[in-house]
Amino acid sequence: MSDLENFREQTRAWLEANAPRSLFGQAGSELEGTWGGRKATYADPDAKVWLDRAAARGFTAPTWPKEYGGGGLSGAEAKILAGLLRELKLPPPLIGFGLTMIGPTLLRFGNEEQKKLHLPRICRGEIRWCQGYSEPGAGSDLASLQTKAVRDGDHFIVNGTKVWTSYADQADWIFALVRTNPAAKKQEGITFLLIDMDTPGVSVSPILLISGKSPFCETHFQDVRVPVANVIHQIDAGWTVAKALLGHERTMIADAFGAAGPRPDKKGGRSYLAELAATKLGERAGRIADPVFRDEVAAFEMESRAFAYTVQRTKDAARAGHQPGSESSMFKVYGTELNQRRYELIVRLLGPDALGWEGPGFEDDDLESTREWLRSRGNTIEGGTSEIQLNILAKHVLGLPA
Amino acid sequence: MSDLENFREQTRAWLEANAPRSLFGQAGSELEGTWGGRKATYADPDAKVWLDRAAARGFTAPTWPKEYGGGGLSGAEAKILAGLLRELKLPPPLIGFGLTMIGPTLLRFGNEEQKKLHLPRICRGEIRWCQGYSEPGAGSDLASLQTKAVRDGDHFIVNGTKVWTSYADQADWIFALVRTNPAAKKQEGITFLLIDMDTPGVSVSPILLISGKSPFCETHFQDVRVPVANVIHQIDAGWTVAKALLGHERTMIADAFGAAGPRPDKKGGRSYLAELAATKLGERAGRIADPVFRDEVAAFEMESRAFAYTVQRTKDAARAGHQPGSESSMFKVYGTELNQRRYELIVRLLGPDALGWEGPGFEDDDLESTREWLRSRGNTIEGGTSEIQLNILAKHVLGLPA
Amino acid sequence: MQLVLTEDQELIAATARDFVSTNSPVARFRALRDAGDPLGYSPKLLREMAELGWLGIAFDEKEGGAGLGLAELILIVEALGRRLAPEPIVGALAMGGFALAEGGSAAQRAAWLPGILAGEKVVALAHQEPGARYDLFSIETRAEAKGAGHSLSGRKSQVLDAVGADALIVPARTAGAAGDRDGITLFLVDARAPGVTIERQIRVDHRNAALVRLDGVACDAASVVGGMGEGGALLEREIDRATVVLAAEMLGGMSEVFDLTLSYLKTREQFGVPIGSFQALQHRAANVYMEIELARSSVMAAARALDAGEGDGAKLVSLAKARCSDAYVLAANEAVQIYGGVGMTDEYDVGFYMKRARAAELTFGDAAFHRQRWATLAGY
Amino acid sequence: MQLVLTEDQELIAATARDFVSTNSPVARFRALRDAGDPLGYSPKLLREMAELGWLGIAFDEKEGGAGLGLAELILIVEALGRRLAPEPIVGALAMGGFALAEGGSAAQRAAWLPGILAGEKVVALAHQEPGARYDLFSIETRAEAKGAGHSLSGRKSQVLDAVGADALIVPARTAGAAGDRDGITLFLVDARAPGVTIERQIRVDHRNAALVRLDGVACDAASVVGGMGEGGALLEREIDRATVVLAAEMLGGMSEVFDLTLSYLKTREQFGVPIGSFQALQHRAANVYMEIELARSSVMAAARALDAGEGDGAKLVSLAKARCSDAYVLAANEAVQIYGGVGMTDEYDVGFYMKRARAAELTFGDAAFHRQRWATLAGY
Repeated sequence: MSDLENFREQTRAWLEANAPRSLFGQAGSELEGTWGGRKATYADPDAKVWLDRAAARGFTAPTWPKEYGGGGLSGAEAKILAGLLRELKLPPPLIGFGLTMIGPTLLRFGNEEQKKLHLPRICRGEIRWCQGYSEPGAGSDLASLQTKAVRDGDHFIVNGTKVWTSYADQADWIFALVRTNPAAKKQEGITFLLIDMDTPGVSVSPILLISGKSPFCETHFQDVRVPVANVIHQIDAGWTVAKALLGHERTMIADAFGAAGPRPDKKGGRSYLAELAATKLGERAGRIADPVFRDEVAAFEMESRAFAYTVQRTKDAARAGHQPGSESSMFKVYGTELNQRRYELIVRLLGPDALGWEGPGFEDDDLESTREWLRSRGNTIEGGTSEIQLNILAKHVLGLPA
Repeated sequence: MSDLENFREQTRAWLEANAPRSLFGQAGSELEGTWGGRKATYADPDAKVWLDRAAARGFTAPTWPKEYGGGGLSGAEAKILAGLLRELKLPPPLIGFGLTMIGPTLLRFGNEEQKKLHLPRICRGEIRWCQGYSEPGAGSDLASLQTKAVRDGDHFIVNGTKVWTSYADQADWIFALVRTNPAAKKQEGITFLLIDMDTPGVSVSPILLISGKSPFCETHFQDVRVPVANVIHQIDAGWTVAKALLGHERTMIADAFGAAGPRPDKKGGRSYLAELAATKLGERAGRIADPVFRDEVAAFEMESRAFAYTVQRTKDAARAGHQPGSESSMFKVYGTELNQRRYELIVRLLGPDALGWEGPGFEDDDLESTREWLRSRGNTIEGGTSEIQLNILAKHVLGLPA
Repeated sequence: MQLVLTEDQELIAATARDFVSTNSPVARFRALRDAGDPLGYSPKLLREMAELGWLGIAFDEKEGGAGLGLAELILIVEALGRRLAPEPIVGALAMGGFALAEGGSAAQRAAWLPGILAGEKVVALAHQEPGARYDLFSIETRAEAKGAGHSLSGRKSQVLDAVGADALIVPARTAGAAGDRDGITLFLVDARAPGVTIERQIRVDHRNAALVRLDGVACDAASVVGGMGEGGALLEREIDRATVVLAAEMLGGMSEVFDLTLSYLKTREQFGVPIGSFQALQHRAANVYMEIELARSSVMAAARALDAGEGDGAKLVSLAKARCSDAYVLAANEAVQIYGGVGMTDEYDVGFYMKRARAAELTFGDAAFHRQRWATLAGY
Repeated sequence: MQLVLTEDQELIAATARDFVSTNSPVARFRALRDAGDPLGYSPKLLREMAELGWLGIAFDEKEGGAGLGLAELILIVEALGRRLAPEPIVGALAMGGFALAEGGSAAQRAAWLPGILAGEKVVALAHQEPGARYDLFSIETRAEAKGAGHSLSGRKSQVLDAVGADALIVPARTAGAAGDRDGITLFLVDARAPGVTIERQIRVDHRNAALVRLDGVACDAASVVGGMGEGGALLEREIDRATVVLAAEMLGGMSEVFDLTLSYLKTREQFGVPIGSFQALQHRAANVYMEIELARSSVMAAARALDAGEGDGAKLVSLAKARCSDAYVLAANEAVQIYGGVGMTDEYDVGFYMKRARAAELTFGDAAFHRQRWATLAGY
């Protein structure tokens, strides 16, 4: 038996012995995963058991070094672990921006003290993180941010406002970009700073969207004292850190739309849209009664399928060793616009039934579709607008001149 | 009886006495009008009679001063004359760029000798003119033109090539923009020059379009000697002349598309497109059998109608004394794109029947539609591209920053 | 048909714009929404509009109106649409009021029109039934003969301006089956009559709309509006007129949200320049501009055709509604995209326009519905 | 299904690109067009392609082919499409050749396939009739029983690669009426047989196509391809395969015309800068790029599905043809617009792509046709 096969057998045995019985088969269900943090509550106590046992084994961050609380696994071993979790339909023991965003950033840019301090607390789910990048005045032009951090001995005094800080109301720490040198060129006066949200002067207010409640918040800093030791990389060199993290974030978002955009038709059954159209518009001889909407449904389904094959083609090529290029911009712009078209089509299919907000006389599914339509309008803005993606495609993929 | 009523009666009597009988009722028929010029041939000798008599009366250029061969009519009188021609369905005695383009330019910018020399010959249909603006290297950026005119005593020596010179193969003189000062800023070294095409070194070759034959030509100048006296306005000040003429040309083109774009449905009958669709796709219960094409036909007809009302609105507003703004850019871009959509829709309606070029098995109407489809692709390029029009709208109508 | 405003019409339009700017900023609509106001509009402002002569502008002089037409009313409604004023113009004045003026008996007109024109009374037209989509004749509400009158039972959905209404005009079936044009009769029903239940529905646009239940509502013979069994044709005409009024409101909304977008393009800076200097956005803005121009021409043409009673009227109503539906949704979508993240927040007004664009699009038929109607009316 | 080229496939694609670049520049097609060449292609070049093994690549080894599939053939056809090579691949190899390989008797295969694979023989499939549009079963050509055989009479239009063909496969009706899938039989007819007239039709794309008249053409029993009356299903399968081949050619054409456009954007200057620096054009170019990427994925998927005999095959053929139709027309239209005036001249090549895009779009069904087919196949 090879080492990897050994690893698989041992891990399977460990999972079967240690993961709570109630969680087997639960992946992908309502339980979206455990975010951890100081404010965490566990509706299902087994979720906490699972987190603690997995963390102790290093399985919350399988590939991170053991000294920082990770599992120290090789890529191949981590793949086996992921495969086993899928196979047993076990939810991940821990999710969140600590694992996906600030953790990898610390591993690359943090100093030894920072790694020793923060990484184990992430692995154990003790601290929940959020991201503080965008500002009211800085959208696509992120580097124009204005939140100021003024040196005062061993501390910075931070003043300003961050927007679109997802789940900031539930987070314990925030990693933020702040301006430490207003005189420098705009990218060169920015510092990447870790801030404990319990520090006096930090406050959070939720953002209400046109679609209703959202995980987004505004996070305000008023004379917040942050130790200089919390700077990642170097003072005024935060843009380097931010760019690395931003690239990573955009790939994640693009992948999400690449994966989520088109759904395969049910085996032998109709797609969701086709079934919806048949229900709302009626059928004639097995066809959607309104041929014009039928045509629109087919057009949408076909483009979704072609898009799904394009995503697959990139993945197949990556597996075959071809380095992916800036295609992620294509997935972002096309995937998000497909999703918008999908919801625009759905509300037109629903007709007057799409006009409910709350109250009597509306179906829950229809109410949800309406909010998702409104929410989908943000897809082409968040994570890099379509316009920015098209600029990237034009310049970096097509080589058009600036 | 008022002076105008007098004028109407006298003019009517003169027309009935002098316009050849055979031409009454002919306006708008095959006979497109008489262009005149040294190379003119008159398939219908009455057309020549009509030209000569009208010219003698000043009716080829009714509002031009009598001293230059015009009719010296007031605006109100000219309107009456035009109304009478329409009423009697008489074709115009003379048409062409002499009357519409270089004549008005000479009246505004020409010196006395130039007016005395050229205008009467235009009025009498003796000289046919063409326009030499565009060049192979200068499209939307007209001012970058490279045709050189180098001073040699009382003459310029002209070298270069003009393209899109409509009917140059049948014209006697050309009004051209030439570069007289290569050192100046590009708009400032251009001169507006009249050139007799019989001068040695001028040659013309027709341009074959993707749709087939066309009135367009390339006009080449090789060491062509042109008297300095043929400069209009001043040396190096041709851009002023050109801009005035160009604005005039664009308005004409925009008006043409504004007028030609949508045609009203036949009274109580179907539109051309609807009838074509019903013929090619069949009917069911009085409807175009393919509901998706039916929807497309309706969408097109409706946008055409809305566009026609928009053109009418501008005209009604102008009659009510509201100065029209840069709307002509809207008419150009929208009208030409409607026309393209029209032909794209027609070829898709025709299906395989749209694929004929010549030879057996194709209908003449279908062959013509195919060529018109190809020709229509040029509509959004000629006379100022759609991109240029959209720039104009953004900047001059919407006030967006440069 | 003249597609230019007369001097009188210019004056009406300017007055309306001024009044609405002063008295009805979008903040007023927002406050009504935030307060969960049950009516969703201001009865006081409605009366002020009446005092300005707005409500009666398109009614006959003999009814106390100004004897003008839709060509004038749309100027006022456009101004209201610019600031999302939620007063009951489309659902009550243009649906209930016009139906009474055209189909009502002398007694009905005398009883109701003065109050409607004074902004004191509200009569809603409760035509839409659940699942009927845009089919006016898909009516299952039944009017069963009972003595000298009828008993009404059925269910109406998303009835515009029904909350707080004094009376409802209810199309019900006295013969035929759902989908038939014939056999529909309109009844004028007191909103407080036994068996009538009016329940507020919160729609995406937060306007006044209701679920109406009719359980054996007794109607006497005098309550019939128009001829027995002939309500289908009347309903179609009234919905056509109301559609033009709605289209005018949409024209106002799209014009305002486009103006907001232009301002933002000129002032918002990114990368050190106003975002309106980016050519891709310039071309898209020019495109929205052209679509709004076409929508405006269509609305003007439709109003004039209905005023003149021209045969083309129904086609032009469909033209106006189709163009306004597409143009308003486009203008609102582009506004949110160009505003970026803040456009997605409830705090900014552009989202209200996006919601109203959709609600208006899906009322009285969307663009696809009206393209089919145009084709049918055009004989293909 | 793997949507990535294997090393062998990469090699085939690279070889094809090189050969076509060297031996078939667009100037070659232009010269054939200008000369009014009756065939419109080069038989010599066709034989050279055969020597490279291209013609047999998707045929069974037992027929002398390479035993590979459409996944490989499309790589070659894409390269040919890039330079508008007019050799009879779609109309003869993919229509006539595939039909014989699948439906032909052992004797027919032995008689014809070696010549076809060697580029020495051309067999065209004459299915399309005037006015049939895209309906494969709208066949009125009649095959009347006559002795042991049949007598064929009818008219076929725009038959691809029929000029100079050695034989034609003619679908004709042995039963049923136009529109029926059943009752169609395929006959293999010598092009020089009495009663056969083949007349060159000049199409907008200047490829080889013909009007074919059949006047009492005598066919013996051995000339039937496939089963009697069962030609409908065979025809459908063969047209599906030919459609994927055509889509691959379209993919090549749109890729090349887009590359030409990109070059022009980078080099053509106006107002002192390359026009490719204008953001509005950049965004439009990015849009074309994305559509071509989707078209490519669709063509690859359809070829693999047919090779694997997957149930989804017919749907994916429709997907590929619909995407390629829209994307090629878009790419060609944008090319002409961006080239400006010169793009409208016969002298430049972009116009050829615009014409070919349209001809290919309107062959085997346009995007609208294939959307309807997709919906039907998807059960709605």
